[in-house]
Amino acid sequence: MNELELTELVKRTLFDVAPDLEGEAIDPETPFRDQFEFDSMDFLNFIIGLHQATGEEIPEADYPQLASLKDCVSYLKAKNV
Amino acid sequence: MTGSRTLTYREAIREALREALQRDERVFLMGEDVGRYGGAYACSKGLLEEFGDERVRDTPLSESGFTGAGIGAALGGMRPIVEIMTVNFSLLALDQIVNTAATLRHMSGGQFSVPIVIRMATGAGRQLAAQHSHSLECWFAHVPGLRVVAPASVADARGMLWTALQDPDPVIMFEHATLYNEEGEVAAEGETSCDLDKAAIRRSGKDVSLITYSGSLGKTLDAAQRLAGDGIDCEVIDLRSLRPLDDATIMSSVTKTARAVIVDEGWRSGSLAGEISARIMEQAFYSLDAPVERVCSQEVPIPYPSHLEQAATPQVESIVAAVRKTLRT
Amino acid sequence: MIEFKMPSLGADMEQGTLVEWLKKPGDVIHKGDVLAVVETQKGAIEIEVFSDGVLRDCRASPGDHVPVGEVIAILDGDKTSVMPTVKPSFSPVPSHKPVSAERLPGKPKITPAARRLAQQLGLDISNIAADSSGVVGLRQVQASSPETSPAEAGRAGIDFKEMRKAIAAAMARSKREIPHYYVSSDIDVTALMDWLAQENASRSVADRLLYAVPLFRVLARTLVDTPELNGHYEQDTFSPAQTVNAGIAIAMRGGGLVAPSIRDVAGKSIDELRISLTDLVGRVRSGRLRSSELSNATVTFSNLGERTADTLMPIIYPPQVAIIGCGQIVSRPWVKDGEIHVRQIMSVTVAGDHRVSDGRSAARFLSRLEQRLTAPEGS
Amino acid sequence: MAAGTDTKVHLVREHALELLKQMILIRRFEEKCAELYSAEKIRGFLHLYIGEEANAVGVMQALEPDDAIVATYREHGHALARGLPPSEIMAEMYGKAAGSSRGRGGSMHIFDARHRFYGGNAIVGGGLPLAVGLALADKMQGRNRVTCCFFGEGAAAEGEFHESLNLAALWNLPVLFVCENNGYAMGTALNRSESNPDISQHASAYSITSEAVDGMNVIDVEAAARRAVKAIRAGKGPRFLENKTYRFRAHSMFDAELYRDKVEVEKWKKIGPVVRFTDWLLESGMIHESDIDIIEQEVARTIEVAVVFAEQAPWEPVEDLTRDVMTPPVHDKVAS
Repeated sequence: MNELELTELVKRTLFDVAPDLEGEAIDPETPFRDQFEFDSMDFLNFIIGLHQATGEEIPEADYPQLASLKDCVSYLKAKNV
Repeated sequence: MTGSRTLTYREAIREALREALQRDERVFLMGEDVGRYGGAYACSKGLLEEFGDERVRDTPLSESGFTGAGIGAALGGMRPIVEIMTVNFSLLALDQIVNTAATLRHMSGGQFSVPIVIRMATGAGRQLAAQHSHSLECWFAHVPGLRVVAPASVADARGMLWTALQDPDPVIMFEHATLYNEEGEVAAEGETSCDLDKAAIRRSGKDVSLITYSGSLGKTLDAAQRLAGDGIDCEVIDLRSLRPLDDATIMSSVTKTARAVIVDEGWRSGSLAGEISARIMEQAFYSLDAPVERVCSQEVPIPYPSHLEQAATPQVESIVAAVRKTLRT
Repeated sequence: MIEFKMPSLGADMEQGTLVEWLKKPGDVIHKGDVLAVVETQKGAIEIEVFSDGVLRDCRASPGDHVPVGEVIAILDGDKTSVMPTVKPSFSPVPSHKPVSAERLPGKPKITPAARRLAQQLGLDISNIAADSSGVVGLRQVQASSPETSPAEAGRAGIDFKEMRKAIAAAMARSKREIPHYYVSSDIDVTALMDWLAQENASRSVADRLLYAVPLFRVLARTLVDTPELNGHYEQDTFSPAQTVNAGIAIAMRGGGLVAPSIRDVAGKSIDELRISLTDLVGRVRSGRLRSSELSNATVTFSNLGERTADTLMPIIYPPQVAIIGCGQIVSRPWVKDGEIHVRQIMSVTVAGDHRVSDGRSAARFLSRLEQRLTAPEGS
Repeated sequence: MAAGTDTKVHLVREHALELLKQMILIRRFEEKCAELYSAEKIRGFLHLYIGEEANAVGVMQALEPDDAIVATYREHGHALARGLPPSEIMAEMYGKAAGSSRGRGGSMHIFDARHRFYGGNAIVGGGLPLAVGLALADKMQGRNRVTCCFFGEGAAAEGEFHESLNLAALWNLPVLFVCENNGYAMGTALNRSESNPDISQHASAYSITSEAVDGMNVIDVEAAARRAVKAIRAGKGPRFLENKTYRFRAHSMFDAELYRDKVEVEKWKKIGPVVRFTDWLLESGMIHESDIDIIEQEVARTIEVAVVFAEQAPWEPVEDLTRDVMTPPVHDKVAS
């Protein structure tokens, strides 16, 4: 997938977890937790969503590399999803 | 997509058949006039000359016979592609498909599986009258033990066959008769497998979910286009798989739009549209802002004259009317 | 003069490619003669002419793609009697006329989505005007509550204004009636967190555990041994509960808190608890809680979670008699066997109802909790 | 119309002209259909009977108006030979409401209750069980009638062929099975689809008396049909005719005929039913060139009238789309 498609996929997974966020703009740089209320349950559901969409088995150690939208896209790109 | 080519639906099917015959020597094509005649829809023209009459087998007009034989060959270790010229003639082979192909694995306690692909043309639209215009996908989608797919795009026509052949269970593939001349984009050589389980969002939108498959996709996209002019933003879902149905994609769309119109060329009563409507009621009831609408064929044997055949089958106008009904505008 | 057109040779033939002419201008033509060969998807097909005459002019040349009906040759001769086609016009047959099964004539027709939204907004459906077709839909409900934007209104299951009032009332009553005492201690949860990391490494993403799951399970099992912290106090009598039905305090986006309960937390396996917790949080977010979940809690756990605050002095939800507050987990210097180590520390506070228990029961609970947490057998 | 009551054909001049006229009517009618299909007046599928005319015309001579006919999608010849009005057949090909099936069936589905013409059937072999049933009903109600079932040799590969022959023989039913063996089932030659291409032998498997007939010779066909029908009317059970014939045109309009070569087609055209019968009658002096001219003019007029009738006939209104899906409730009439 190219970067545009990856960004779209991450956003769609994010909105699945938090449908009410759909309207708001998402800053790619700042971590999700700092932009909007996103607790550990939301984050786990988000990771599960990414796993289902891409089939990637994301180890807990990698969680810090998925803190923001930009991080997620480059993480998935590195895994050539 | 990385580099793509334009093919007709018919060429895509022929390429898929050739690829399957080349890549797996267990694969063989069997059906009425698939060899010397080149296929009723010219999808297998040239294959007899290339692969010989052992692997491209013309059959007598014995649908039950050769379909059952295909099932037997699959049991015996082959990977047959049986072409039943149209769904209209599949009625003669229903017993073999339902009582043997679909049932054997479960009934034998998991000992046997039937890795067969049965392809057939389907649908009305060419004034061939009642006996040659049936749309009975829902009969097959009703039967546990079968996987049923309906490639509507040229890319799916190119990609689905190889994936279906890898499936250890019977796959029924419906090709709508009006699609063979359609042109479309196909990935460059090599990429041929595709996901048989997922529906595809052919047009995303937020106001109404249009759920359809196979030959009705074109008309549904036209309807969405016409409605866009009036500021109505339709989402168009191409089911691709009729069994199993991709509930997740359907429900996530309907919960977003709160309205659903199902376009299905089958007759209304006992149709696939009926099943999908029931599932929406069961899984997304609280999101519905209007009753689910169904645009199906009128309950009549499809007549020969063009104006009656048009009136009997789903058209762009009837889809647009149904969408407006859900919006109460 | 006769126009010879590209004939239709099949039900779905739209065009043909001229391969070769078999007659040349000037040739005499008889009815049934083959004029040319055309290539179609089915192969090359000979086209015959249906009238006698002389071929005057060929309008298409070999290789041309000619649509059906287009003129490809001109002949001199007697005209055949084929008249132009009259295409019938048709009006779409009205689609299936549904029998309108009106349940109660006169009662307004309200769509499920509208009914749900109205409930979320705390609006009385009966005074919302229907649209022109006599139906109350989403648009009508949204239109009649200007101050809540549709996005926010449609979200939490519980109506915000109502909920604020409910929390205020319960807290005020709790403060008024329940003589709270507080006992807290810092607990080394490193062993728990190590166990969790190792457990999650072997689990696929979808089955991963949050630390709250094993934590709540240990809290519940420890409460089984300190029954005076788990039950209801009504009409001046305390009735201890048979099982630990823990209310889980869950914050909602956009403010507000609710503590629906999970039944018999102590009896559940790790995975049963994981699934219940995920399901509960999901339903809080989508506003689909069951009334029973809001009333049958026998104790409440309030877990602040990461990057929040160290200690929490929670208020008991009446008629419960205790609430356990867990602060964030922080790395701290910690003396263990006479040496300083960096350990992960969580502050746990028990708020108890002095009418039912006292500091000693809370302290006993906390020391048993510490034992379990420092040697978690992953039970 | 039948000039001979028992099995021999009394070839008097009047009967010869009648046979020739019917064959020429079919030939010209089919040629006109080909032209109308190219002009997109006739749509869908079109299967022409050119080259096989002798079979329908010959067999019909042995049947009574009260007998029943079950045919296939290549049925225009049978309908015309049976006496269905050419104008109604042409209107049906156009899809007009004045057609034999009110325009709903088209070329492959012509029905006419007045002539007990139980239609074309687009499913190969689909007509055989139907014919057996019609004969069963006649036998159970003590009516001495014959049901004649036409089909192509392709049907011999269908299960229904074997099941029907067995039932007809088992219950000794008054059925005349007429297999028009034109050598090709759509695009597959007989020797590539039948282990035993001798179709008449298939009937002997069910001990049904069968006869192979030269399907290009209308007199032979008529004689064989008379013999078979005489036995059936005498209660001796079903009979089977295998008429060896040939279709001069493609299977249907959209067929590049990759499966046979032009030389073979030309060879059969030389012994075609019309040209052979005409030459024989002229040589025997029974008819003269002028007789042929008269027939051609009459046939041309009949066809022209049929085309004008079809052109001007109205389309069925869309409002009637679902009429006659079910039989309207009888009490409807009583109540109103």
